[in-house]
Amino acid sequence: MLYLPIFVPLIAAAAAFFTKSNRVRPWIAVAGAAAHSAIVYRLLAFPAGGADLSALGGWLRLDAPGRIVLGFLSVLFLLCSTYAPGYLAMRPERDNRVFCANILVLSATTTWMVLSYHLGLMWVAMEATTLASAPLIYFNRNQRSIEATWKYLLIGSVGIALALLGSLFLSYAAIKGGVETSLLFDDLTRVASKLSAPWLRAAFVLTLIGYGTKMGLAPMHTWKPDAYGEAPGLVGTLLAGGVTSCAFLAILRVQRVCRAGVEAGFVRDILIFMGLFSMAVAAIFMVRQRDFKRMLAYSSVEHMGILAIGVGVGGPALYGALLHMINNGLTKGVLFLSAGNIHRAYGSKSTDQVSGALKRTPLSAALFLIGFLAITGSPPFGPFVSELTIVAAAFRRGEFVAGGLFLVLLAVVFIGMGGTVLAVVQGEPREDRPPNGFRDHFTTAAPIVVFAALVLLLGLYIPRTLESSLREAAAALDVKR
Amino acid sequence: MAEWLDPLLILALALNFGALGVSRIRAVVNVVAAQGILLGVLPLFLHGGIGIRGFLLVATTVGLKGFGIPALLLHAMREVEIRHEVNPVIGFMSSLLLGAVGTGLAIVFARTLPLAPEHANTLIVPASLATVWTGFLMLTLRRKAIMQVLGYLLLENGVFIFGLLALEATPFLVEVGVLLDLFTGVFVMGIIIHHISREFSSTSMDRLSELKE
Amino acid sequence: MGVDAHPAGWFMSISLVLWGAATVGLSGVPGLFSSAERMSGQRLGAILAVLGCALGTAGVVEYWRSGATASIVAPWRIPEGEFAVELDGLSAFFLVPVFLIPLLGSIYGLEYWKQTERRRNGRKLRLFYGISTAAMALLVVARNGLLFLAAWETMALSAYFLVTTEDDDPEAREAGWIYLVSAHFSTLCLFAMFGLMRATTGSFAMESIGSGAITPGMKGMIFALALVGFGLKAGLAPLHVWLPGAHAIAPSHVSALMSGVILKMGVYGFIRTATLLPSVSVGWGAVVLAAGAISGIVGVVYAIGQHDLKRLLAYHSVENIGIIYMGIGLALIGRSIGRFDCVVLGLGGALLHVWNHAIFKSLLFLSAGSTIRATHTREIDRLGGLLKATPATGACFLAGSAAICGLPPLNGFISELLIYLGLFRISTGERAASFAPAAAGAAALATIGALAAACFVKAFAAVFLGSPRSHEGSHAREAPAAMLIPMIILVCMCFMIGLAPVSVAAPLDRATDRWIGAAVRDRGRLLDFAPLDRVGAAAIALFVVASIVGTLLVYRVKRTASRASTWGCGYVNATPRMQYTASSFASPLVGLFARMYRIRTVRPEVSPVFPRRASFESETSDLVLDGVVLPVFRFTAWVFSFARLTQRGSIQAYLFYILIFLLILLAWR
Amino acid sequence: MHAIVHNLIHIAVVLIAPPLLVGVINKVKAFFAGRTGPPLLQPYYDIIKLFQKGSVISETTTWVFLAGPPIALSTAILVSLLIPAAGSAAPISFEGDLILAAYLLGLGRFFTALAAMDTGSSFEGMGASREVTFACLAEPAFFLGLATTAKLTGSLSLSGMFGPELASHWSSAGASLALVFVGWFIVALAENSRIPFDDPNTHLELTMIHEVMVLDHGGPALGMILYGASIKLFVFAALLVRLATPIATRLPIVDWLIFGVGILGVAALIGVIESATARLRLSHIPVLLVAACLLCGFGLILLAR
Repeated sequence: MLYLPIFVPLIAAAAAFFTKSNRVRPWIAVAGAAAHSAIVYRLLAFPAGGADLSALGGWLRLDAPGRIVLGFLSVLFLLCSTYAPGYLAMRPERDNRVFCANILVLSATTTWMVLSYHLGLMWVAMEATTLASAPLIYFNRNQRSIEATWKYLLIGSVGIALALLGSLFLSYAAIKGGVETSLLFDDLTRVASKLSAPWLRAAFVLTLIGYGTKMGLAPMHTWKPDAYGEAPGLVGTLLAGGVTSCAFLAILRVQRVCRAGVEAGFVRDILIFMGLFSMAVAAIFMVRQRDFKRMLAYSSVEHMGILAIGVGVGGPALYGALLHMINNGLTKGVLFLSAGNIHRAYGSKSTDQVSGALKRTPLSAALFLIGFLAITGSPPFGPFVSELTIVAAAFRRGEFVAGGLFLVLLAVVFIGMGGTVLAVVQGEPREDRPPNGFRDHFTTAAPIVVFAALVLLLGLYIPRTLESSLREAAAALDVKR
Repeated sequence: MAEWLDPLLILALALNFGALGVSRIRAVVNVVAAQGILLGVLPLFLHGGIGIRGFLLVATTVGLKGFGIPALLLHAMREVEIRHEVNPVIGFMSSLLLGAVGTGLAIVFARTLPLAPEHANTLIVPASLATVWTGFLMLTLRRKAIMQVLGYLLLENGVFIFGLLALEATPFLVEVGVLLDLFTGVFVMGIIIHHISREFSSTSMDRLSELKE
Repeated sequence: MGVDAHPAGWFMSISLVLWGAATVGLSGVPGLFSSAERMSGQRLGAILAVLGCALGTAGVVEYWRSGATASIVAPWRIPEGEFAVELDGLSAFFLVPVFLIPLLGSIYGLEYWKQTERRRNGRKLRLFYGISTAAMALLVVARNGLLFLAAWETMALSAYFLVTTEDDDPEAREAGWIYLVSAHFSTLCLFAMFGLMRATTGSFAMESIGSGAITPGMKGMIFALALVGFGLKAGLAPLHVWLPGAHAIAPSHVSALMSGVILKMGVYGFIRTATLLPSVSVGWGAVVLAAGAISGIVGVVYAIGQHDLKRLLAYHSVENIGIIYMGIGLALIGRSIGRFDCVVLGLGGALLHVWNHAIFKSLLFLSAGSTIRATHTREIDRLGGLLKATPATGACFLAGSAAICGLPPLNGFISELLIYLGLFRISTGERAASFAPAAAGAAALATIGALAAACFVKAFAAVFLGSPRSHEGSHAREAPAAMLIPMIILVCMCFMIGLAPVSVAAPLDRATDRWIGAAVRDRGRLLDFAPLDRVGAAAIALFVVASIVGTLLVYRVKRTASRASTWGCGYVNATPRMQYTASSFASPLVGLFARMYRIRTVRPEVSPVFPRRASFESETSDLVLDGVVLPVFRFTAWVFSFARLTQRGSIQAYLFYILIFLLILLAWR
Repeated sequence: MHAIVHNLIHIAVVLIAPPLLVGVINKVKAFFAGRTGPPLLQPYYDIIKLFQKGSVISETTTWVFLAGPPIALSTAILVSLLIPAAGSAAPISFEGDLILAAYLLGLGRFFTALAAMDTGSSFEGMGASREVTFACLAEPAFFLGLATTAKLTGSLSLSGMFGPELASHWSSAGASLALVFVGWFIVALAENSRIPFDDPNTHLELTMIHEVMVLDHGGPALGMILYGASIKLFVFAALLVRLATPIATRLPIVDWLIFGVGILGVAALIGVIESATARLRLSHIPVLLVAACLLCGFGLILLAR
């Protein structure tokens, strides 16, 4: 059963790859994503008698955090793929064979990544995810996009190589500690207290840097503005919502092992430091950012920082962090896709050229504005709830300085981001940027509206099943000491 | 056979310096390939025997690191007819000096690490750290895209050396997966280098800094 | 879960309030689906708004009638969220302006912001007008931190869209942006505040915190965050930076809503938080009192220097918020030293001033709006003599001016009187710690009153008296009935509270109940400490005497007077341009407070022979905004811009960062 | 019964006596100038004559112009009923009447200034501007003084604050009260447009304050203004007298005598000052008013020891 969500998208990818028609292919992607969602729904809605599903001798396993991420990923991929036909229809000159196939492959590798319950296997899946997403960034086939792809690939690969070193350190920590372990996460956590502390610590640092590179924590984030800036909005969403969530899941699993070892304070401090550092870097670069897609990339860096802080604080903040992962991903969907539409309509993504989007593409611009308000933590949208949960948890756990800095940085981010967003949506379109025929269309707007509706929903009402799964996942990741 | 381990690792270290010191890209590729083959056979010299699984692994490693990947890179070079000089950011002597300092520090640092007794006297950890360091040097001090791929390979080699320590704990499937990923990664990088040279008519990274703040 | 505190149904006070809020919240929606070219959507919206506000007011009246605190608690499926609402005396008190001003504003908008004339933004304005009203109604009844924050931010954001109604105007965008940033800062302060309260009490429920349950440090932090967070929204100087621009640029009935009601939500939040916290030390009370006094003086001093009618009014909001905070500070001092008469008077005065300010400031903004509609300018020095062309508007503005200056027999006097009484009462006490701030507060309040009077003499005189100074001013026409009726209603309210102040005593006592507690309540109610009956009688006496004397004069003059031009001290060729301008009028006061402004003057060079046409300009800018906040922000952005040097596109550098960071973290202990 | 008689006397005095004060001042000034001066009752003659005259009204003006004088007069009358005169309480007295008194005067000032502005003349605008400016500085001094007496007597009504209770404090807090007296005297001079603040007799409109505001008023309106101004002067004089001699004997007649002598004394003092000093430069006026604030403030601080 667990193989299905991996292989079905792969089969669909093959089908897309061998389809001749540029028009039909996107619909195969939609079908693949729908099938994937159906399978995931089946997996989540009908759990096998309460126990986690597992396969391959426990190497593949759908645990509580995995269920959250997997469910979220399937929604993300489904919505993004429904955006694809409308988007690709506007780019008839481009061959979308690789694009459509790779979206499906990415869906498969991210699923694989989520299901991997073995330290090594997870690494392999993560690297596969990197490789699957690289061609997507190169969709535009110009100098800028190739530069972005190159940077994405090289920095990501170097980072992930460090994560491999970290994983090896972790296994060596077991050897040094004199314990036999299978490198399955449960086993590792069980024997964590016996692991050699210095190796465990180094392992944590390396895996954090490694998966942090994929997540986009500063200062490993440098590929992000380039990749997100040059990739189509659709790909930006998948990267900022999907791939980062996978990397986040990896960090969640590793930190649990390290926390269960002797280094809870160490893990907490480093994660909070990284989180705050990422937020600060993002904030600094967002101020007076002219390129609104790069700005979104920095926003992603910021939110990865928030996730890191949430995990660092631990306890009740874990719940907030998991919820925030979902909120951030969905809101990024709103932002990247609407920004993509605005980019299309103006042929530019710089505020020097773009203004008055509310007049040119009213729906996309309004959604962009809503996305901005949501992502900066304004009620009544989802991120508000999760951010407040994290802050409150930080205060509860006595992290007053971190909580305070968190809020200060949120304020700076708001100023930085707001300046750019408002410059884009308000005012009058420039005379020298005449309308190029792109208008809001049902196929390119409807998925964004759904994203926005979900973001609003999560700010007003969290379904009982989601709530209980989140609690379960937070409990599974938390380490009671 | 374990007594051969340290000399071989010293050889690997020497190859690191070779990679930093030679000026033609083709030569660097060959150095890295040689190191790949060397590392590929290292498991044979570990404490205790390795089973059939180990032989398979050795074969795959040698095949990919020693022949597959270098062939890919050389193919990419031929395709794009790039100029064959390394074109470093800082001079070869300085690179070598940095590499030497790093290697020395790695040896000193490795002494302070809490190693299991059976590993305490081998060069595995220092060699691993030094190779990772060399990889980073290549990545940050060389201009050509292909040199960075080679740097990445060196980095990966360093990780691989460390993997020797944890070989028994690492499942075969993972090892193969890692190698496959590496190969695919380099394959994709090769394709991109191809596109870079087509778009920019050079693979020097100086041209690849359009995207910036 | 889901249990009503009282056996009640749809007609329970709190339900009525919620229904009213929902109705008014949706009042802008029909407009979205009706033609932008026709009035039908706006008419339907106005009907819904009036209906909703009436329902809400009915809920408040029902609460006052029954006297029973009503609450609804329902599950709300977000973490630690709960749909907990309650209608108590304090909430009911604040609900009155929340429902009153939008009701009048919607009617006013029928003519002032006609859909047929404002096709581009009329629908947007009405949508957010309704939403912000509903959010405020929810805000004051919310009893869960998350619900409170959600309502708070909904209000703040809809207010942003209201400020930027005309978003093609760069000035509106600028003002809106400053507002939005301030609002967000305020929300973040509240995040921290509720986070700390959550850490103390273990839930987001807004319940009283026992004095044993909180450490003094925590209490101080929460209090400070409340002061800053809510102060930002209320526009307490020096946190007022957003206020003048936003109020000036918004459509006038929006300015009325913002100044009259939205600011008060900051006041409400602060009072509510202070209600939840156990008594704070005298020092905090003194800080609030001082903050209020400073805000009052800063506000009015800046108001005097303004050339823009609506900016002038906006700065007066800063002033009046200062007066309100003085009352709150007084009450805090009273509570911490056990002087409950001062709590009754201080809080009572502050709350009554909340009503009063809502009434007269809305009145002023609405009449300023009809002036602007008639003349198409906000420049005071371009206006003049409008009382002849627009007598009703002028009379309304005059009534508002007298009220805002705290002059009897109007409502502003009553609330200031209560605060004065409290200040004097405390200053007659023994404790030096409370005596000194109270006495200084009384003197400050007196100064504020005199300065406000000066300012409104300037404003009213320059706009409505004398002769028109420009072409725009001389072609004005009186506002239509839909605009005048709301203004006249507000004027009546000014007089009602001023002449019969006893009528507000009961709602005020209900509102201060929570602070005082039943045990102490028996010691006295507002009427026991404030002779409102006598004051009312005196006001009526004044009314009567003035009417008699006035009639006498008019009777004499009517028979004998002849008309001529103004005596020019011998000069006979005076033109309207030679009238004393508002700027000249204000100049002695501006000179006195010159250090508080940044004054920019452009002096003409006058050549001795054959002087050419020359002009003199002077402009006062806000020391806090233009002198501190904006430069600091610009400087920070400039410093930040250096960080960009680290990201110049070199992948080698990027990989180097990773290496460095790796080494740092590995060395981490 | 006693109270009613007292109140009737009070009302009669405050309505009839004020113009006499102006007469006394003028007489004192004339004495110092070595002139005979106008008769003591000249202000009465002026006011009566003005009430009988017709008036010329500017075409620029509106009803506000006509509203000024009656409101100024009626507020002054109302205030005069709030202040204690002789030993007993004022006809209207309640807790907080001091604030009502101050704000009633403010109301009168507000409308006088508006009426001035209604003419559209620069001169009257200047006067109005100065009037409201200086009021801003006089007001805090007035309130600080009030706070001092309130603190001493523990009462919040003028009748209580300036009642017999205050007398006992002259021995214990005499310095404070003396400071307040001096401060208030300055305020009284400023509020009533006396030298050194304003010279009612000058002929340069540019340098005047109060008089220039009423340039355009004539006939009954001017009469009302003059009458109101004299009542205001009386009010301030009464407060000063009660501050200095807050005594109440058992004999009302004695009380009234003391009060009358006191009032005349204040008027004479003003006359002396007007004769002995010159008008200040306009730019120096704020300094003097701030000094008055400081005096009253020191008076208050002395109590806080």
